[in-house]
Parts: sequence; C-alpha cells; structure tokens
Amino acid sequence: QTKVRFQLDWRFEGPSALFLLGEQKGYYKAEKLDVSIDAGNGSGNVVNRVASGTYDMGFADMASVMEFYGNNPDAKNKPVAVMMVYNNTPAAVLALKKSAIRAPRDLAGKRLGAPVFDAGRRAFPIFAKANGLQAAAFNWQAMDPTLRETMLVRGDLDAITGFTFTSILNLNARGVKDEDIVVLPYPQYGVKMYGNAVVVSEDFLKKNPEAVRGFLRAFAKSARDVIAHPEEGVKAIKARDGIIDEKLELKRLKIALDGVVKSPDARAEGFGRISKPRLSLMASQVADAFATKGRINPDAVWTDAYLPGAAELDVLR
Amino acid sequence: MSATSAMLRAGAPAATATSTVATTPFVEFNRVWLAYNDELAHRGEFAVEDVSLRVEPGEFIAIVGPSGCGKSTFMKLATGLRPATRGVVKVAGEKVTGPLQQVGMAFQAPTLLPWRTTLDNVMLPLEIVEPYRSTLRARRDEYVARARELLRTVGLAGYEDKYPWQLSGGMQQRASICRALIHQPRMLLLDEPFGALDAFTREELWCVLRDLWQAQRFNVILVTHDLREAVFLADTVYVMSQRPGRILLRKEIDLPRPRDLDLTYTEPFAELVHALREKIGHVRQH
Amino acid sequence: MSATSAMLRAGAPAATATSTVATTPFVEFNRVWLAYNDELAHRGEFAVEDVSLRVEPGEFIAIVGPSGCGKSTFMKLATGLRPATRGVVKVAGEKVTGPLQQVGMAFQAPTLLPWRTTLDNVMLPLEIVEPYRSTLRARRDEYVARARELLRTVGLAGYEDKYPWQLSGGMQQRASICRALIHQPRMLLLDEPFGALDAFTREELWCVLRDLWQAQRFNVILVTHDLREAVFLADTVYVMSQRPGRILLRKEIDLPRPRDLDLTYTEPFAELVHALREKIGHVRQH
Amino acid sequence: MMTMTSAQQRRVQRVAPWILLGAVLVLWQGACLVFDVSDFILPSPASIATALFQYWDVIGGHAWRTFWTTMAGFALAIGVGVVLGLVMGSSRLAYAAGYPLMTAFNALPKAAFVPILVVWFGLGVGPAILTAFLISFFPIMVNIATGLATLEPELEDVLRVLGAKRRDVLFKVGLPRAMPFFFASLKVAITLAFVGTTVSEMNAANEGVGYLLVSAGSAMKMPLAFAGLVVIAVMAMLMYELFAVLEKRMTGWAHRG
Amino acid sequence: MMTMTSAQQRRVQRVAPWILLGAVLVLWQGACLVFDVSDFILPSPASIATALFQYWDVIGGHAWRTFWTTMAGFALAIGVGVVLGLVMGSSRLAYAAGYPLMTAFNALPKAAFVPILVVWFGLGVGPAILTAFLISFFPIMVNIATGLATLEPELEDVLRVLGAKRRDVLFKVGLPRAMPFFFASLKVAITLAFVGTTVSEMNAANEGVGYLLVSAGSAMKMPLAFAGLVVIAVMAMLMYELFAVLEKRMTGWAHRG
Ligand SMILES: Nc1ncnc2c1ncn2[C@@H]1O[C@H](COP(=O)(O)OP(=O)(O)OP(=O)(O)O)[C@@H](O)[C@H]1O
Ligand SMILES: Nc1ncnc2c1ncn2[C@@H]1O[C@H](COP(=O)(O)OP(=O)(O)OP(=O)(O)O)[C@@H](O)[C@H]1O
Ligand SMILES: Cc1ncc(C[n+]2csc(CCO)c2C)c(N)n1
Ligand SMILES: [Mg+2]
Ligand SMILES: [Mg+2]
Repeated sequence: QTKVRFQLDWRFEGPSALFLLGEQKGYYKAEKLDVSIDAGNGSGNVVNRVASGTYDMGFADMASVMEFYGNNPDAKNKPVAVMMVYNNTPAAVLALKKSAIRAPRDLAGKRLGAPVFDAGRRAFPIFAKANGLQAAAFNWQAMDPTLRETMLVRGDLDAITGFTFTSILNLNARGVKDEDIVVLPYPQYGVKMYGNAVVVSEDFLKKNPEAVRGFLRAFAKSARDVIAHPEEGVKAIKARDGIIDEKLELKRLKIALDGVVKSPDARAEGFGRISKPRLSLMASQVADAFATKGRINPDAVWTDAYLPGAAELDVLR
Repeated sequence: MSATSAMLRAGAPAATATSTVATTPFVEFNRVWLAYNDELAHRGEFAVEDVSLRVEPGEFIAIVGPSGCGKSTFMKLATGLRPATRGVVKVAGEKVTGPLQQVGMAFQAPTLLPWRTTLDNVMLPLEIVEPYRSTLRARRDEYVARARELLRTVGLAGYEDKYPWQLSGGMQQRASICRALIHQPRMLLLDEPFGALDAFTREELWCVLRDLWQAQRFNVILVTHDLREAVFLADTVYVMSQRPGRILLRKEIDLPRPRDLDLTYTEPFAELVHALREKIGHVRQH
Repeated sequence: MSATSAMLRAGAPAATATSTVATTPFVEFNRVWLAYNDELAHRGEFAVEDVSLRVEPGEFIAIVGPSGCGKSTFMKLATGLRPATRGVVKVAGEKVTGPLQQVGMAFQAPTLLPWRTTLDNVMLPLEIVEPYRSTLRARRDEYVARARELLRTVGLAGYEDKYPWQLSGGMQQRASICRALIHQPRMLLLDEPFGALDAFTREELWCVLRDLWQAQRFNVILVTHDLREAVFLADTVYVMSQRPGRILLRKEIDLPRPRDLDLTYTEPFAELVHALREKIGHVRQH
Repeated sequence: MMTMTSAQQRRVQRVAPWILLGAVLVLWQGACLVFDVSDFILPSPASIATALFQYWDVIGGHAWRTFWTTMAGFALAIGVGVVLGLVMGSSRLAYAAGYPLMTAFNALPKAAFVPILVVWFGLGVGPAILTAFLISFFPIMVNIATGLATLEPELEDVLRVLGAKRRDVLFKVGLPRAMPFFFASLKVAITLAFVGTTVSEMNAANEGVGYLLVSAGSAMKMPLAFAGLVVIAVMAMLMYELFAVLEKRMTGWAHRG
Repeated sequence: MMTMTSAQQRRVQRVAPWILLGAVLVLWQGACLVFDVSDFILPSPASIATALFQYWDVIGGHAWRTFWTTMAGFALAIGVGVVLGLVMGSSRLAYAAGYPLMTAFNALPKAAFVPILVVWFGLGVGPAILTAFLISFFPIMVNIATGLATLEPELEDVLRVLGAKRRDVLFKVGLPRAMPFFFASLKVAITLAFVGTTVSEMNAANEGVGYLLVSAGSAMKMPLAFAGLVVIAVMAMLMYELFAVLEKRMTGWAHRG
C-alpha cells in the first residue's frame, strides 16, 4: 500500500467525478494505493503544493504547470504532467446575446471582466493574437469568481472569461437561458492550449514510479466508467459532498466531457496523450503571455513514460 | 477674604440661621430608612433607620457618630444620590426623586478626576451647573481667576496644574472642598472634609467656611468626627447611633455668632464639647 | 486581647524601646532628599529635604507636620518604595535599594483591592510573605481564624465577606490596618491610620496598637495629625516643616510605659501635647 | 424604566436580544420581498431557514468541525495572548520593541498566510487552528497589556511594600485589575477566531463551514451558504453568552454601576 | 536597567523595535537560506526587498489607494464604534439587546459580504471602505462599552450630585475614563481595517494592495505579493506610532506606572 495524497484543482463538482468514481469503486485500492483526494482552490495552488511536497499528485492546468517552470527554473521538486485529461482548455469568452457580441472581433472596446487568476483572462493575449485583437487595449475588471456572472447579467460587464462548464451554469442559475448566451470557446478560436493534466512531484515520481503507473491505470478505468455513465460519477461526488445538486453537476460534467475531454482534438491525439509540436507551441505562448522569467522547456514539463497501455488508456473509443 | 466676598451671590436665601419660626424647612427627613439593595432590605439590614429631621433654610448642621453608622449614607439620601427605601426626603419643600441641582458636595474620599488637573477639577461644577455653564465660554477668565483664588485660600496656590496623584492626601481633600464650593451652591454637604488635615490647616479652613457661610447663608450639612469642629461651626449637632444609624440626639449650639477661633478655648465651648462627648460615650456602652 | 497574644512571634526583636545605648539603629536616614522625578530634581523642587534621623530597634516614632509637607513621602523612603534622590536610607543596617520584606504598611488611602472581600484583602500579606506563604495551604484555617479575629478586634466582625465598596470610609481604613498587621511585620508603617475614625473607635484602636507593640516590640512609624495620638503612642515625636519637608524638632516622650488611656487626662500629658502644639504653631508663622 | 422592579428589568433584558433578532429578520425578509432581491445577492431569511432545515445534518457536521477547530485556536490565542500581554504590559522595553511589530503583523490579511500554513501543516485542521490563533491573539494581548499598563501604582505599592516579587505583583494585582480588559478582548477575539477558521477552511479544507461556504457558492446554493453563516453566528452568540456569565462572576466588582 | 538614567532608557526604547525587526529579518533570511525555502512558498526578505525596489512605483500607487480607503473606513468605524459603545455602555437594555447580535455578526467572515457590497455599491472604493468599517468598528464598540460599564460609581456621583444630565456624565466622566480602553481598541481596529480593505480589494477591485496580492499571486510573483504585505505592515506601524503619541497625550494620567 502506497499512500498518495492527491489535490483536485477545485471543489467536488462535476468533473471531479473522473477521480472520485474510481475511489468509490476501489480502483486505486486494487492497484495497492491508499489515495486521499482533497478539494482544491485553483490550479496555481495545486502546482505550489505538489512542488512543496504537501501533495504527491494533483490535477492542474497545464498552463499553470508551465508557468511554474518558467518562473522557478531552479526549483528542486517541480510537478511533472503525466497524463492529459482536458485536451483543450475549457476557457472561453462569454457574453449575452443582447450585447451583439458574436465573434472575437466584436470585443474591441468592450468591458471585460474576470478574476485575475482566471485561466481565460491570463491566456487572453493568446486569444487576442489568434483573433487579430490588441490585447493591451483591453481594460479588465477584477472580481471574485462568485461575482463574475452576476456582474455580466447586471450589465456591469459586456463579456467575461471563464471555464465553459462553470460560467454557463452560473449564468443559467441567474436566469439566463442557454440560447441567450454567446460562448466563444478558446479552442474554437485558434487557441490550441491544453487544459488540465494529472501532475506528480518529481520526488514522488522517482521514489514510486509503479505507484504512479498504478494510479494512472486506475484513473483511466475510472474515467472510462464516468464517460459511459456520467450519472454514476455524479453519485460518487454526492457521496463525498452531500450538498451538491446532482442535476446541475451532471450537466456540468457533460459539458466538460463533451467540450474538453471528448473534443475532436482529444479523439485525434488519444485520451491521456499529447502532441509534441502542440505542447512546444503552448510552451512558447505561455512564456510570452504570462511573461515568465525564463523560457519553458516542454520536454521537462511532460512525460508519457507512465501512461498505461493503449488498451487501458483509450477510453474514448 | 476677597474670594469670599466675591462669591456673594445675588440669589442667596435671606433667612438667618437662628430663626426657628414656622418657615418651611429646607431639608426634611420623614421616617427615612435605607437598605443598600433589595436583598439587604428583605433581610432587614438597613444602613440608616427611621431618620427624621428638619433643617431650616440657612441652617448649619453637623452630624457625628461612630464609624460605619450611616453618616455618608445620610448624605447620599439628602442629595438624592440614593432613593430612600422607606420614608420621604424633602428638600426645599419638594420630594427628592433624583440628584438635586445646585448642591455642592465634598465626598469622604477626594474623588478627584485623575485626568484633570487640580484647577480643572475645581472648575468642573462650572461646566455643569447653570448659570455658569452657559456663560463659561464668555467669562472663562473670570471663573478661572475665581478657582485660583479659592485654591489659594485653602493653601494650594502653585498646585493648580498638578494632577491629583501629584498631591498629598490632605491637598487632594482641600481641592475637593474647593470643588464643592466653587459654584456657590445653596446646599453644601461636607463628608469629613478636614479629616486628613493637620490641626492648624484645619482651623484655618474652619474660618474660611465660617466666613463663607456667614456671608451667604447657604445650608450646610457637615459630617465630622471632631466634636470641636462640630460645635465651632454648626447651629445644630445631630448624634447618630451605631449601625443601623438612628438619630439619638439633637443638640442646638447657642454660641453667639460670628464665632472666633478664640471661642474654642472658652469655658462654654469646652462644656458643650464635653457634654456631647459624654453623651456619645454613654450611648456607646449600650 | 487573644489576637494580640496569639500574634507573639518567635523572631521579634528583643531590644526595648527606651534603650538608647549604642546599638546599631534600626532605621537610619542620612541627609536624605527626594524629588518625585528628574525634572523636579533639576528645578530643585524637593518633597523632603535633608532628612536625618535614627530609629532604635523596637522604637515607636510618630511624625507630625502640616498637610503636604512630605510625611507620606518619608514613609515611601523608609520602605524603599521610592529611592532617595540624594542621601542614604538604611534599615537594619543595610542600605535600602528596593522595597523591603517584612514591612507592614497602612497607606493614607485604604487601597483595598476591589476584587477581594475584606477577609481576602486582610489575608493578602500571608500570600506573599514568608513563612506564611509556604504554609498557607496547610494552615489556611488557622490563618483565616487569625484574620477574622483581627477584624473582630477593629470592630469589623460580620463584614469579612463584604467587598471594600460595601464598607464605609472608616471601615475601609480599619480593614487596611488589619492588612498591615496580619503578618506581624518587624516594621509597621501607619500613614494617618485613624484619620477617618470617630474619637471612641480611635482610642480603642490606640489601645489595640499599644498592646500589640508592647508584646512584640516591632518598630513603628506613625504619621498622624492628632498630637494626643502621637504623644500617647510614641517614644519619639518628630515635627516636620512646611514643604519642602525638613525635620524641625525631635521630642522624646518620656511618659512611663505601659500607658493607659487615663494618662491622656493627666497634666504631664496635656503639657507635652500643648508644648508640641505651641512649637508647631510657632514654626508655622515663618 | 423608573417604575420597573429589578426583577422585571432582568426579564426584559433577557428577551430583548430575541425581540431585536426578530425585528432584524422581519426587516430583512421584508426588504427581500419588496425589492425582489435575488437569492444570489442576498437570500431571504425564509430561504435560509429552508436550506437550514433541508441540509441540517450536512451543516451540523461542518459546524461541529468548525466549532472545535475554532475552540482549539482560540484556546491557543488566550494562552499566548495573555502571556504576551503580561510580558508587554510589565516590561516597557518589551512593549516598545514588540508592539509596533505585532501591530504590523496583525494588519496583514491572514488569508495570505493560509497557503504557507498548508505547505507546512497540510490540508486539515492544522492551518485552520493556526489561522484562528494568529488572528485572535492580538486583541487579547493588546487589552491585557493596556490593563497592566494602566494599573494604578498605589495598588501595586500595596504588594511591593510587602517585598513581593514581580510575579506576585503581576498575579495578585495586575491580572485581576486587567480582567475587565481581558473580557472585553475575549468578545472581540472569539469573533475573530471564527473568522480565522472560516477563512482558512475556505482556502484549504474539505470540511468545516468555510468549505461549506465555497462549496455551496460554487454549487450556486446561496441560501445554503448563508445557512452556514447563520450557524457560525449562532455559535459565536453562544460563546458570547458563556463569556458574559464568566465576566459577571469574575469582574462583578468592576461592574457595579 | 537599574543603572540606566531615564533618558538612556528612552533611547533604548526608541531603537528597540528596530533591533527586533532586524533580528526577525536576519532569522527569516537565515531560515530561508538554511532550509532552502523556495520563493513560491515563503520569499526571503532579500527577494522581497528586491521586488519592493523593482516595482516601487506600482506598489506605491496601490499602497496609496489602500491607505486612504482604509483611513476612510477606519474613520467611519471610530465614529460608529464610539457612538454604539456609548449607547451600549450607558444603557443596560441596549447592551443586553444589541451585544449578542453584534457578536454574532462579527464572527462572520467579512469576505462573504463583499459580493453583496459590490452588487450594491459597484466595483471601486465603496465595498473596500465599507468592509474596513464593518470589520473594525466592533473592537472599538466593545472597549468603549466596557470602559463605561466598569466606571466607578463614585466618580459618576461627583457629577450626578451636581444635577448633571446623563449626557454630561457620559462626556465628562464616562468617556475620559474609557480612553485607555479606547486606545487599546484603536490598535486592534486599525489592523483590522487594513485587513478589511485588503480582503475587499482581493475580492473585487482593480487597484489597491489587495488587488496587487492576488494578481502577483496568480502570476506566481510571490516576492511582489509579499512586498505588498510589507507595505501594509509599514502603514499599520506608522498608524500605531500615531496612536501611541495620541495615547501618551490623552491618557498619560492612566499610564504613570
Ligand atoms: N507622585 C507625586 N508626584 C509629584 N509630586 C508629588 C507626588 N506625591 C506627592 N508629591 C508632592 O510631594 C509633597 C509631599 O507630599 P506627601 O504626600 O508626602 O505629603 P504629606 O505630608 O503626606 O501630606 P498630607 O498630610 O496631606 O498627606 C507634596 O507637595 C506633593 O505635591
Ligand atoms: N454600597 C454599599 N453597599 C452595601 N452596603 C453599604 C454600601 N455603602 C455603605 N454600606 C454600609 O452602610 C453602612 C453605613 O455606611 P456609611 O458609609 O454611611 O457609614 P459612615 O457613617 O459614613 O461611616 P464612616 O464614618 O466610617 O465613613 C455601613 O455598615 C456599610 O457597610
Ligand atoms: C480559486 C483560486 N483562488 C486563487 C487562485 C490564485 N493563485 C494562483 S497561484 C497562487 C499562488 C498561491 O500560493 C494563487 C493564490 C487560483 N488560481 N484560484
Ligand atoms: Mg462615611
Ligand atoms: Mg500624606
């Protein structure tokens, strides 16, 4: 039995089913792992905590991992991405239909808002560049995530950035119907960045390579089940956190699965895997957009050496 | 004494002290009992019991009695600081229901406010009591001069800007007397005002008080342990019993006015003091 | 008085009060000056000036002087509560650098701790001073009984469980005297201990103090305004001048011991009191 | 008031907070109805009550966790706060040296330290207890120090004249005299301790009312989040009542107005 | 200490906080070097100083904003805190009715109210000022109320016997007597006011040190974030010094130990 301390990127909600169902079904135990899964509060924190050894593994945005490499080239225990889960970033620009924003070019001169740490806001320069906008021309409003959609609905903002599966649902809850929302997902507008991946600390990877392999095998099995039966995944979340609304989380999970787990790019590259050129491009984009101290070596950030075999890994087929 | 004469106030009552004609009394206690709280009242533990007395306008009375007998309690009743548990206290013909206006009181402890200098402590009543309160701004200098003069009278010249804790015990007590006098109250209550003073300072202050009273004829209630003091100053001396305090004796002091310090060495004076002393000693045996 | 005899302490100094042989003095002031702070010292404003005196072991001295002359200040010097600005204070042959052990002091104000009942206030020294401190747990009942007995002696039986603010001024003062006595100090300092008491209670307490002293022969420094008190109780009376306080006069009281209250009505007693009074009055003119 | 007996007054005082509470709730509910405030901005008392009822067991579990975490941090804060207060209050040098730095430290939002605490102590009660402690010891320290620094020298002299050691003076006079200050600070500190725990749980925990707040927030259940707040408020109120009883017992001598 | 003159003592007390500060910095830097603590966990003083130097103008702008926002909220807190304290301290009924609710309210993390404030007042200084106010009035209120409630009746009687009105008693005796309590609370309240502003800015603002903290944090520039904290600490220290001077002037009578 190897102990694995695992940190999620966010609270126990829809997408966390990918990890929690396996836990509930004993898949990790079957791999002789004693996994404890904790709720998180942002990818940035996951990266920090894995790097500092507080956690062995975690689920974090690839951009955050890269940014850490760019800013802390000398850190001794960097997190390494070992399995891609969100093949595309879930970031999107969202607006209301009534605002007449239909495409990126309509954003010029509009009031944009998002928390400063929002992945979409931070990657916006990449989005802008891909769509011929001047990133520097935008004046951003900063706020807490809980305020973002409220302010859009109230008209304080023209557009926001956010994760599709968060912001759409938040807008729904504030009485905006799906058909009244304009979503400009980054992947559909020329931003081919990766989303969240499973990360492992270098130390843990060196000491327990088999445990990492076992974890990824179990996780792939869990992901397969969730993709086949999302409702079951939601039940696993409910078991962890009694207050969640199953209908809502099911919808969230489905948007996540459809948008970034089973996306065309994911199907092309294969679940869990990446394409080297795309990763290299992302590394240089992140270094520029996030103004990191140094350049980022994509080969250091990622390894596919611990992925399970194709039969176990190809959950999308 | 220039301070004294300067203080002659227009509205001072005109009645003379010795007139015992049927004027309405200024202070009237009618079978007054006091227990310090409900519980004590239920247990029947009273601090003063069944006190009745009448004080004529302009009368100077002194109260003597053993320690703890209820003299300070009596003062609190007379000023309305404490409501009577039973009985009625009337001042100037009206029932006392709360603290009175226009009273000057020197408490047994000096109770100077520690954040005020001596001068500011003495000025305090002028900030509260009319007509000084509303004229304080305009006539501040005049009032300050009066306070300084009063402090000088009690031997505290030069200590105006000191804080209470920079004064000796006796000096604090003298400042407290000034505070009781400054606003020329119609009724002056002094609770052992000279207890912490040496004999000479004490006798000086007797004379100060005598002169003020002679000029203004306000009412005075003086609590003291010094029988010579009581006899020298008062028109009437009341003797209280051991706790619970009752009034045992009322003694009119018919020494002629104005009285001089030399009077205290005369035979009639000594006899009065001796008689009081005997009475009290006798009462104590019981 | 059973309390008195119960208090006879093994280690009490054996010297008699009247012996003026060349023993080392118990308290010695050698040209002592005190200003309350550096600034006052620079301005030359001293509270006491150039005080020199020698107190023999077991001697009972009294200090009299006008209000504000520096008597309380002298007490603070003698106990080491204040360091001398100039000069040397020695107690039991040693230079005083900080508060002394085994002193009992009744301050001018009662200074009872308001969060303690009367009994607990009186017990306080036993919680601090050895050997009581270390035996307090084991012998608590005995000590409580002693405190109650002492309180009874000063007429406070039944008030043991009251808080200070539930006592009258004189009662507080008596409790404070008990607190000064309870631990049978080698040196007792009393700053106007009987000032707030009526004549009878006062004389009773004179006798209590006299008996205790007679039995134990500790050193006493008594500050008082009452010359009769000074003469009745003390071996030596010191007279201090107006501020800044200097010692003007040292008067040995050679009345025989043990002294009885009746002594106060005798001719020699009255003469001593009168002589002191004359002297003080004379001094005041300057 | 004049005509009430003291027993009546006491009864009025007992019900007064409930009446005020009722009035506040009615006003709040009324405002929500009249201005049609949406649940996302400020849920109405009625919907909070519904949430409370519906999720009673979940909330109870989180509340219990928050409660004992807070108590642990608060106990630590009392201990450290009193000791530091004693040191600061009785040594002018310690006061001069330590006070400015303490003030500076306490002006920093404790949320900024939660990530560091997590790195050192892991996710769990550790950071929450420490945050509660860090945020709440300061008022205790300040008030104890002030209580000691404003001690009347006359009272001190009562002990000094007996040759009492510094420690005796501190424990027999300093501390009792500082008690009214201490109890005032407890009321402030307990509220801060709850805030500290909650903030820490919002940042790093799977449990506790703080976690409930963010989790309900992201599940868009604002009434539930506010129900969590209500539970904290109730716990704080209970602690207040406890302190009020203790205060009455221990500082009755000071409250005789 | 015994052998120092009071002038020397004063000099020692003046430099003491700097010596302590230096010692803390040296220890911190030492610990960072010895345990090789990375910047992303706890930046070393040296790297914070570098960041301070490098981003001086940016930090300065944010700091100024935070400063005046805090001052506005704090001024409001003093006003409201004193008034509420006066009411609570002089009326037993108000005390009984209001105190428990106030305690309850103050146990809630103010961060939870920032979204509501933003909805009402918009993004900007409004929520920050209000948060600073909401978080810092409570200690002031509590201490003033306690100061009044523990007023010795003897001092009150000095005024009552003159026939003084309630208001006079309050202003001539109550308030001066409560001043030591008030100044103790100011030191606590100013730290809380800074926390309040920062927390609000962290949640909803485009300016201020709070904004700097989250934006530097999310850009993984921890030294810059800590430089922001340092600036807050310095501002709080300055305010402390101001209060210390005022306290010395106004409550010298109580500090004569
Ligand atoms: N703490 C202090 N700071 C400054 N000056 C003081 C202080 N205490 C006393 N004094 C001054 O020292 C002088 C002597 O005071 P002290 O209390 O010794 O007088 P005393 O002889 O005891 O008078 P009394 O009989 O009135 O008690 C006074 O003039 C007083 O103003
Ligand atoms: N606040 C109080 N609460 C309860 N009992 C009190 C209170 N104040 C005084 N007493 C009691 O009332 C009685 C009378 O007290 P009072 O102060 O009137 O005596 P006094 O005659 O002034 O004595 P002294 O000459 O010693 O000052 C005392 O037995 C005292 O214990
Ligand atoms: C919900 C959420 N809150 C804060 C951050 C910000 N964050 C990003 S990196 C970093 C450094 C922490 O040590 C911080 C605070 C986030 N990403 N998500
Ligand atoms: Mg009395
Ligand atoms: Mg004196």
